[in-house]
Formats: sequence, structure tokens, C-alpha cells
Amino acid sequence: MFSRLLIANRGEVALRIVRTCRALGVETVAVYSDADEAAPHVAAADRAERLGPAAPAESYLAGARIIDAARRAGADAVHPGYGFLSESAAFAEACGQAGLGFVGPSPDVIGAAGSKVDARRLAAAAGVPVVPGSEPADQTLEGLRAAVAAVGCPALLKPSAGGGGKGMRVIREAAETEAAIAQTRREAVAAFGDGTLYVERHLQRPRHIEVQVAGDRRGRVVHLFERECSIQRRYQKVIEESPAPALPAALRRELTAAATALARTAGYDNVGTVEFLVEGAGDGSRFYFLEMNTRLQVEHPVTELTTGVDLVWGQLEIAAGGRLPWTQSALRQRGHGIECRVYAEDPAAGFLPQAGRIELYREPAGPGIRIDSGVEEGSLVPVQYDPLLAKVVACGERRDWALARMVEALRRYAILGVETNLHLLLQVLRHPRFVRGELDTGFLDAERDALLQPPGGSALIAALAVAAASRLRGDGGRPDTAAAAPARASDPWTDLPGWRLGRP
Amino acid sequence: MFSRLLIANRGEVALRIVRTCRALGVETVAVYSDADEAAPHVAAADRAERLGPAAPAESYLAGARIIDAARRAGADAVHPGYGFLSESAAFAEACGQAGLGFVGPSPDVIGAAGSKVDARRLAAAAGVPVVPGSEPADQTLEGLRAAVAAVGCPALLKPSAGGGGKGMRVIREAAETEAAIAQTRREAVAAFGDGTLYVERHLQRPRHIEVQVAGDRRGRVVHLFERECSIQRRYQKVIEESPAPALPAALRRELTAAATALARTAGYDNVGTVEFLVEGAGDGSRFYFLEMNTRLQVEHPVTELTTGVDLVWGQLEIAAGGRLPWTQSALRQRGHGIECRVYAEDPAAGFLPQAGRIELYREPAGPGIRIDSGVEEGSLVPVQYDPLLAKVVACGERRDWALARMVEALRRYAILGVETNLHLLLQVLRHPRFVRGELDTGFLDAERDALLQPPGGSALIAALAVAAASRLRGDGGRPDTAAAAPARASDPWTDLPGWRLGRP
Amino acid sequence: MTSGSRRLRVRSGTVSRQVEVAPDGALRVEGAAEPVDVTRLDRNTYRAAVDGRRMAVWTVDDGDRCRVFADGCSFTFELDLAVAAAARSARPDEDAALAAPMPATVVATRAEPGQSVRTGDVLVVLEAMKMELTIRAPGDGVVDAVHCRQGDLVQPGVPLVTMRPRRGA
Amino acid sequence: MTSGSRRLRVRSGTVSRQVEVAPDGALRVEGAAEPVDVTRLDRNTYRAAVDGRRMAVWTVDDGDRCRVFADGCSFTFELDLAVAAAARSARPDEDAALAAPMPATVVATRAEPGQSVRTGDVLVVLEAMKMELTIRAPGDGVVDAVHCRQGDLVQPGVPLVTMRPRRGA
Repeated sequence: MFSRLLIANRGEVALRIVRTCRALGVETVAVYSDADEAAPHVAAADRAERLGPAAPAESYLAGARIIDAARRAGADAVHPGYGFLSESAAFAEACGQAGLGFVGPSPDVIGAAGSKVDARRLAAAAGVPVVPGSEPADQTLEGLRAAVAAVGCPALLKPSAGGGGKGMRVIREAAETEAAIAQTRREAVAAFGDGTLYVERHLQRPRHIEVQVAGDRRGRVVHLFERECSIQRRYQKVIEESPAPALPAALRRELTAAATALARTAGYDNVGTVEFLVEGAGDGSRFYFLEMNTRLQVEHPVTELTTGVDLVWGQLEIAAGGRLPWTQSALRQRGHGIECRVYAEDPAAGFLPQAGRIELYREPAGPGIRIDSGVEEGSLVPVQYDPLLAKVVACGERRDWALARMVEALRRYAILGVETNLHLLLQVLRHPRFVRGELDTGFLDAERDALLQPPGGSALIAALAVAAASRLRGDGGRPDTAAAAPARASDPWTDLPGWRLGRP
Repeated sequence: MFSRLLIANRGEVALRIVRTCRALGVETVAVYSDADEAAPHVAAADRAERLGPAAPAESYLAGARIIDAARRAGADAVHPGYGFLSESAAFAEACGQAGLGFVGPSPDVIGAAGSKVDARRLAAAAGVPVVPGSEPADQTLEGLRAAVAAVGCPALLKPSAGGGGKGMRVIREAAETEAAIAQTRREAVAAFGDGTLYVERHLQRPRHIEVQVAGDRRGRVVHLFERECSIQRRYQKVIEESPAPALPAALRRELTAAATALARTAGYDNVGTVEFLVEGAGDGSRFYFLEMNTRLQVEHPVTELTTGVDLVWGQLEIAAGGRLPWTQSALRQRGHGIECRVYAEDPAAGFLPQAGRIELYREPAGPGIRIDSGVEEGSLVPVQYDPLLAKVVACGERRDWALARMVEALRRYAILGVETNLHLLLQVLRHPRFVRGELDTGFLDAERDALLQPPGGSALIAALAVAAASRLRGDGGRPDTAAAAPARASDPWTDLPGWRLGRP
Repeated sequence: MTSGSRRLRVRSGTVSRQVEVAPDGALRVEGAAEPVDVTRLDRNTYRAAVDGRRMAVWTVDDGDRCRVFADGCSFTFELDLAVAAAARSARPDEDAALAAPMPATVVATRAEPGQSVRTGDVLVVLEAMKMELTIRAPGDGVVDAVHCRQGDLVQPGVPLVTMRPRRGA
Repeated sequence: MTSGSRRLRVRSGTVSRQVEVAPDGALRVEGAAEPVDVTRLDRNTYRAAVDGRRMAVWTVDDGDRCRVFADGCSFTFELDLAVAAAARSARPDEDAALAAPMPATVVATRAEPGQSVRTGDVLVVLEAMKMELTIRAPGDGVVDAVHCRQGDLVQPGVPLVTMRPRRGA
């Protein structure tokens, strides 16, 4: 096992990794940008090294600085977390050249999975179906028209160099093709400097189901079952669960077999995820390989709660050259796990990320509730990074039971100071379609109006009453720091009409 | 299901029950004594009713007051928790007569399990071995001598009317019999007003292993595997785990079969525990029925984490007339669970209970950690009740992994204001015998000196440095309430020699 | 309204409700059937019972606003003792005179005689004790007169704006 | 010791260690090989690095005592600036004069001339600002003279007790 691990990340995932390291007796080194000097992940680690200014390019994306920090701190390995450099083959390579263990698969596996073309080739080699589509060698209007005709309409046109849904455009009818190509190419050139386009079949409100896999350097591969991640906004997951609701047993077997075959073909040698899109329902379902993520997934706790494993421990064991700590026959799904991502964002304003200071922060707790958070009371949520504040994970014997525990936890997850998506999450959890497990990736868009209803009822009544009580009693101060702040004298306006303190 | 449940208890167990009720949508009614008006369990419930003064006899043991409170609050059922009235057949009966559901087995089952003689009779009828012993009809010196000879030395002499280890005495050789009888009888008369003595075989450093069972009113019975509870002080459990370490599979089968047989024979109709003493190791092990607890056990979370069930949900389902929600074939132990009871007590002073105000309180969190607590920062720990502050429960894929998580959680469980047993717990968890799983009920006494070593090393160095830093910077105030307290002016002594503020 | 009661107008986005606090502490929220029972548990935590069912509510002041979290929902409220002027009088449709609560400098006037205004509209902006203060319309109505100009130093109690409620509003 | 450093004696039960705080904030704990690096994270939370390894440490004042939690262990410390008197002088064996820090009333004297005392022994008990204050021996030594009696009102800076260190102690 490693003796001192540098965690090249921030926020909840850095803290998550620290926790496993503590239990393993592995020392941890945090890194931080100037925006994160006082962040919880820095306080939690055994050592900490500054990287640079807040901008990701100068801190968490600055591979050379991270490797320097590892050298300074005497670390013998680097865990990239997710996002940032976690899927950079070049960074994994650089770690190896610097004599540092890299907690992830080998650079060539990362490289292959990261390339759309190579990944599709791997899938095909493993006999895993891919969404019909191609990057036509002939990128003229004619060539692209032929490609659209080959997959049929609706078709999806996307920049080959892109990712994360950026610049994608749906062609509903053949007649739209020409205009769509022109527009998509313009955007592709603007965004990625490369106008090459990719054409694929556009699936109708598919489900996003992914399979957790793990392999070691001895060629052993297991899967740790599936996760349903169909509740998405702007191609980003919001709620994930395992097992996937109403997934036919035969389809689960096919999905997990496909994922293991792909991992085996790729020589996959750490923990990773194979993502699929599933179209149709019941026996008529078909699935297609979407992509392979060569890192710890944000939603990994859902798998940890239902299978009972510690995936970060597995990552470290394998990266340190150890054996895959799990055998397929001993792995079982038990109960139901669900994760809600709590973002600092304003759902009503198109999920606009929010930054600011968390003035009040109270985490709920209870049987079956796990919270992986990266903030605390007083934390500043910086504008530079992903606005994920925390993940609430609930498990229970049955799905309805896990949902009930989740609802109760979110109802008591008091966060004030920045807008969050807590109310939206609760609206989804209580939506009849969601409760019935009728999920697809279009859910959030389709139900948008119902989900964005402003809160009312007894919550509003209680909040109004407490606001009035607190103001009249003049005691609703800021927590903790209140002692340091000069106390406001008696509020002169409370006995006078027409008055409000503050900016107009 | 019930619609409004009164929880006739306090502290962590009351909060534990509230949490399941919230997820089930069952309204909760807290009860409280004057010592608990501001206690967390009162704040957490949907409604709250005062019982009376702090003394248990006037509050949590005052059955009639509790039933009155249930009537006032419109509750339709009562959950007794553990301790207090949880094993009072009379209270269960009174609830029934008041038209209230009682969350526990029927009064006759409670009555039978609560009587030593009836319980042994039940065990015998179920074919479960009991510790050889008897209450001789002939209570003269001759009669008792014969009883001692029948079980052999060492024998245990105990007041028939007693409980909890009070007045028990070991007879190591036959020659000690006469003196022991005289002394034990004197104490029995003094303590219980009844000099009747009971003689049984004295087991040599046995293990305490218990089996969780559950039955419904339709006669179905399952077990939920065992818990090892051998780490005890003054006959009270301190650390419990599941599975029991190094328990031969055959013995586990025998224990669980015995427990289910006993539950079936007793017509057991809720969640309960059958306790055994296990003597010897490996294939030479023998087990004896100890007692049957007709309530939720303090250590129930260990079973919840390893089997994935919610035992309080099961209790409510069954008490409301529903079916036992588990089938034996679907129940499986997975991973390892361990619980540490955090007490307000001074282990070095014979585990003397501590009372006072919790000045600072920070709960650790992380994957595989569950904390069931009954206090918060600012809580007063009253002298009138059990000094259990919280239970830390850790689970992991393997025992060593669960232990490591537990150690890391306890190291960061900051409680200041009252003495706790946290350091003792850590010493046990790190003790080589404990780590190897070599447990018996004499462990804590036998290893006392090693376990009570005062803390030193880097913890002491860090604490000394922080004490000095905090004092010199003059900023180590009380949390939260600091704003309300008058700020102390600049400390005059910090610049002067030979000075200390305070009482000599 | 009960004699001796205080009224607050609590606003958030499109929501604007009146909360009346009786001298005995009972809180009546406009639109709620029963008074709300509020107990303070610690600095920032309250317990509110709505129709007999209790819930934990957290709140924190954020400058002139009040942030509240209840039952999974967070709210940012602005509070005015807006309707108290009317309330003080037995005739709720009487003209309202709006005055400064302490010596202050007029930063800007935002109303003109005859102008129709809605509840919460800013009429005058003042500065005092390094804080910016706003005088807002206590209800829908029409401005009668503005008695101050930018730069004036105004004394407490002296009307700065008078307005009358909109008839039949 | 470094010039300008401050020293504290920190005691808990049988433990008594000296902590020296250099002007640059470096903390040297008696018995520790390296200085301890202490950073304050919030009101009650510190981070201490001992031999390069960091840990969270929590502390809270409890009257005259200081409670500290570190690494699963809780401590209750009493702190004295005991050895500072000797430290101020370039001659550490010079006689020490012990004075009140503010106007105070003598509640009791606990020392007599010629008496041998040990570090931390109470010499005089005072009361000021409704607090009880104690003057303790800054080191092992012999009491030279006691300059006050019970009931005296004493002024700051005026020696109450003079004592000399034990030779060769």
C-alpha cells in the first residue's frame, strides 16, 4: 500500500478519499488553490500544498504543479478524484514518469476510453452494441447526408472534438439536415477549433444505466452491478440509484456481461464505469454503449451502499499493485441505494450556478443516511469550480423505504446563504412518475413546470412565522461569527412604520 | 400502520425511533421530564408532552402519566424504547387496556421472559441448554450445599429476587460454601427483602453472544444472526459486534436455531433478543441460555448494518398487526458491524457516571459510520438517567476494516465538558487481544491496567500546544453561547508573572 | 387587529404576506387557519408548529434580509413594519405619513405627487449610521406629497412622504 | 530561552509541561522534539502539526481551565505564566517578586518566610472583579518575605511575596 497519497482534487471527493486513507493508515496530502485555502478538504488532510491561483488551469488542472507538490510533500502516489485531471492520460503518464503511483487505470486504457473512436472500436471488439453512427470520412454535405440517412431520423449531429453535450443538435427530419450541419459546424469550429462532425441515431428518451466495473493488473475483472442515472439536467446527473427500477433481470445480466466484456477487452486495471443508454421498456429494451469513465464516479456511494464495498479502498489496492479485493460470486446487491446531488444552483434560472458564503449549514443524520460533503458553515462557494456542495445517499430494504429516508434527510438539510436545488430534488422524489420508477433522461425537462413550483403550504407558513419572530425578537444573528461582528443596536425601525434597513 | 406514536423514552433511542417514524410518515409524540425539556429528543418529535419531575419514578417510569400523555396527544400507540418501562408486562397491559398499541410483544410473553424461572422453563421446553443450576426448595445450609455439589465448583450463588449481578458471589471451593451462603443471604435480604438463593454453575470467562429474533402474531419467526457483546464493564455492554469473531459456523447454526426455537415456543410476537453465554473455544464450545430481552436492544444497529434491515420498522409493522417483513432465506449477514457506546463516565474512577454540560460537541461522519446520539452542543447530561451519550456504529467489508473506520471516527468525536470513555474505547479497539478477536466477558477487567493508561504521545503534545496557543491568543471562548456571555476584558495576567485566574 | 399587536409584512419574490404578532407572542400568518406556535431552540434554530404539527426551522440574518429554511425549502424574505401605520389608527384607509426612524440624510426621492405606487415600492432612500435605509409604500396607493429633497438632513418623526390608499384596491 | 518568548506552564493531573511561545508564534512543548505548528481553523478548532503530521484539535475555555480534545483524548488543563518572572531577567536565579495584576483584596496568605515551596504552590489568594485569583510559586524555592495580610487592599505591581529559587534545583 502507498504510504503518503496526494489527492489532486477538492471538495467532497477529496474528503471522501481522505476518509478511506485514514482508515487504511495512509497519510494524505491535500492540494489547494488560493480560493480553497480555508476549505474543509485542506483542513482534513495530514499535509497540504498550495498549487496556485483560483483558476483551474493554474491549480487543479496544472499537472506539473501537482507533481511538484507531490515531490515536495514526499507523496508516493496521486489520486485524481473525478473531473479535473482524472481522465488525462498525459497526467497519469507524467505521474508514472515522476515515480508516483497513479490511482486509476494505466495511461493507455485512459487514452483509449477517452477517444470516441477508440472506445467504440473497443466496444465492437467486445461484442457490445454501440449507438449506430459514424464520423464520415467525407465531411461534405453529401457525406454527412448519407451518414444521417444511414442512421435514420431523428439523428444526432455532434462535434467530434466535443463532449458533455456541447454543440449537439437533433435532426428530426431529413429536410433539416443542411441547416443543422452548417450551424453545428460553426459552433464546433468556435468551441473546439475543429469542424469535424459525428452523426448518430438519436435515441427517444432513453434511460441512462451504467455498470460499475473493477479490474486488476492480473487481468481479473468483476462488475458491481448497475446504477440508474436518468435524472439529469443539462446532461449532468442529479439523482442516481441502484438497482435500476423495473430493470428486467435478463437485461441486467446482459448489461453487466457487456460491461465486464468491455473492461476485459480494454485490459481495464482499476475501478471504472461503463455507461449505456437503454431504449424501450421491458423485453423490448435495447441497450447501447455510451462511454467508459476511467475514474471514480460521483455516484459511486450508491454502489458502495448496496454492495457493501469501499470503492476507494479497491482503487488504492489495485493501484498499489495488489489484487482485486472482490470476487464476482461474493458480490451481491442488497436493498436499494439512492443519491441526490446537492448543488449550489438556481433551478428556476436554468440551473445557474451560485456562489457565495454558506451562512448556515446543518447536515441531517440517521440510519441509512450517508452524506459526502465538501463544505461547512462559513464556507465560501467559489465561482471557479463545479457547484456540487454535497451528496446525500440513502439506503433501505426497499426502494420506497430508501426514498422515504432521502426525503426526510433533505427536508432537514438546512443550507442558507446560497441557493440550492434541495427543493427541486424533493419535488422529483415526490413526483408520481419518479415514485413509480418511470425514469428517462428527459424526465427533468418534461416535468419542469411541475417540479419548479415555488414552495408553499406549511413550509411557507412556518418560514414566514419564524422570519417575523426572529426579526421582532432581534436575535437572528449570523452563527458563530456573530460574536466577532459588532452587535447591531436595537433596531430602531421595529416600532416605526414604513421602514426597512438596507439597500433598495 | 399507526398514525401517531408516543415514544416513552428519552435520549438516543427516542431519536432513533423518531427517524424511522419520519420515513414511515408516522407522527411522533415525545415525552419529557423537567430535566429534559430542552433535550434533542423533544425538539425532534412532532409533538411533545411533559410527564413530571426529573426523577424516573415521576416521569419515564410513571406508566399512568405516559398513558395520560398519549391520550392528550391523540397517539394510537406507544413505543417503550429500551430500559424504563420497556420490559414491564404491566405497562404493556395498561397500554392495551387504554386502547393503545404497544410496540413490543404481548404482555404474557414479556412476563414469561422477565421471570428467571419461567424463562428457564421455556428454554428447557424448547430444548435450549441452560446454565446448570437450581433454586433449591430446601433453602437450609444442607439444601444449598447439595445444590452447589450438583453444579460443581466454581459455583455462583445469587439472590433469586436480584438482577444485574447485584449480590452475586462465586464459590471457588466447597469449603467456602457456608460463609458464602450467610453473606449472600444477608445481602439478599438487605437489597431485595428476600433471602431465597439460587445456585448455578459459574462459567469461566464466557463470551456473551446473543441472537436477534423477530416473530409476528401469525406465528412466523426468523433470526437476524448473532451479536458478540463480550466487552462489558459492571455487567453492562460497551462494545458489540456482528458477526461474532471466530465463531465456528456450526456453533452459529446451533445458536440461531436455539434462539428461533425458544422464540417459537414462547409465541414471540415482535423483535427481541435471546442472550447466551458461550464457554470454551472452537469445537469444544458449549452454550447456555442466559435471558430473553423482549425489546429493542441498545446494540440493534450492529444487526441493522450487517443485515440491511430497519428493526424499528419491523417492530412497528408487527405491532400494528402486519406481517413479519423478513423471510429467513432472504436474510444474510454481510460485512462486519461494530458498535461503541459512548458514555459520560470516568473509566479511571470505576466508570463513575458524569453529569454536566456538553460545552463542545462535534460528531464525526464518513462512509460506513452511523452515529445514534441523544445529545448536542450545549446539552446538559442529567444525573438522573443512564449516561449513554451516543453509539458509534461502523461497518466494513471485513472486521479489520470496520475497526479501522471506528478508530478514525472516535479519534475525531470531539466531546468537551463531561468526561467520556472515548479514550478507553480506543484503547480496547487497539488492544492486540481485541484486534485478534479473543474476547470474553472478563476482558475489560483483565486488561484494565493497560486500558487505563493516560493518553500521551502526539495527542498530548498537540493538546498542550493548542491550550497554550488558545490562551495566549485569548480566543478560546465557549461556542455559540459566547455571544450571550459577557466578554472577559483583556486578560490582565497574560503579561504578569506568577498569575492564574480562578479558584485555588 | 388585536390592540397592542404588531404587524409585519414579509415579502419574497411574488409572495407578500402579513404576519401579526399578538402581545402574548401568538403569530398569525395571513392565509393560515391557525396561529403558528414558534419556539426558539438555539441562536438560529426555531420550532414552528403549524396546525399542531411541528417542524424545525432555521434562520439567519443576511443584511436587511432574513433567510429561512423550513421543510426542505429555503426562503429569502424582506420584512417591513409596513402596515403598522395604518394599523395604529382605527381607520385603515386614512392617509399614511412616512417618516424617518432616526436622523438621516436623504440620498434620493423616488416618488412624485400623484404617482400610483404598489406595496413595497421604494419612495425615499436615506442614509444613517452608514446604513442605507429605504422608505417603502406600506400598501397600494397614490402619493399625496413628498416633503423632502436629496441632500436634506431629516429628523425622526417628521413626515417625508404622505400617501393615501387606493380606493377599492 | 529566546528573547521575547513567552512561557506557559500547562498542568493536568500529574502532567506539567512548559510551553514556550516564540515571538514568531512557534510553539515548543517540553518533551517534544520539534516545535508544534498550530493554526486556528475556527473559534474552537485548531490544527496542530506534530512532527509534520497534522491533526484537528478542539478546545473550549471552562472558567479558569482549558479543555482540549485531540486524537480521541480529552484533557483539562490549568495554565500559568509561571516561569515568566524568571525569564524576564537575564539572571534566572534572581529573587522573584510576585505582585497583583490589578487592585485586589487579599483573601488569604498561604506562605510564611523561610518556607520551602514547589512550583505551582499557592502563596496568596486574592479577590478582584468578583474573581478569585491565586499567586503561585513560579518555581521550586524558598519564601523570603510575605508583604501582605488577609483583608489588605493591594495595588498592582507592589510585591506581595518575594522568594528565591532553590539552588541547584
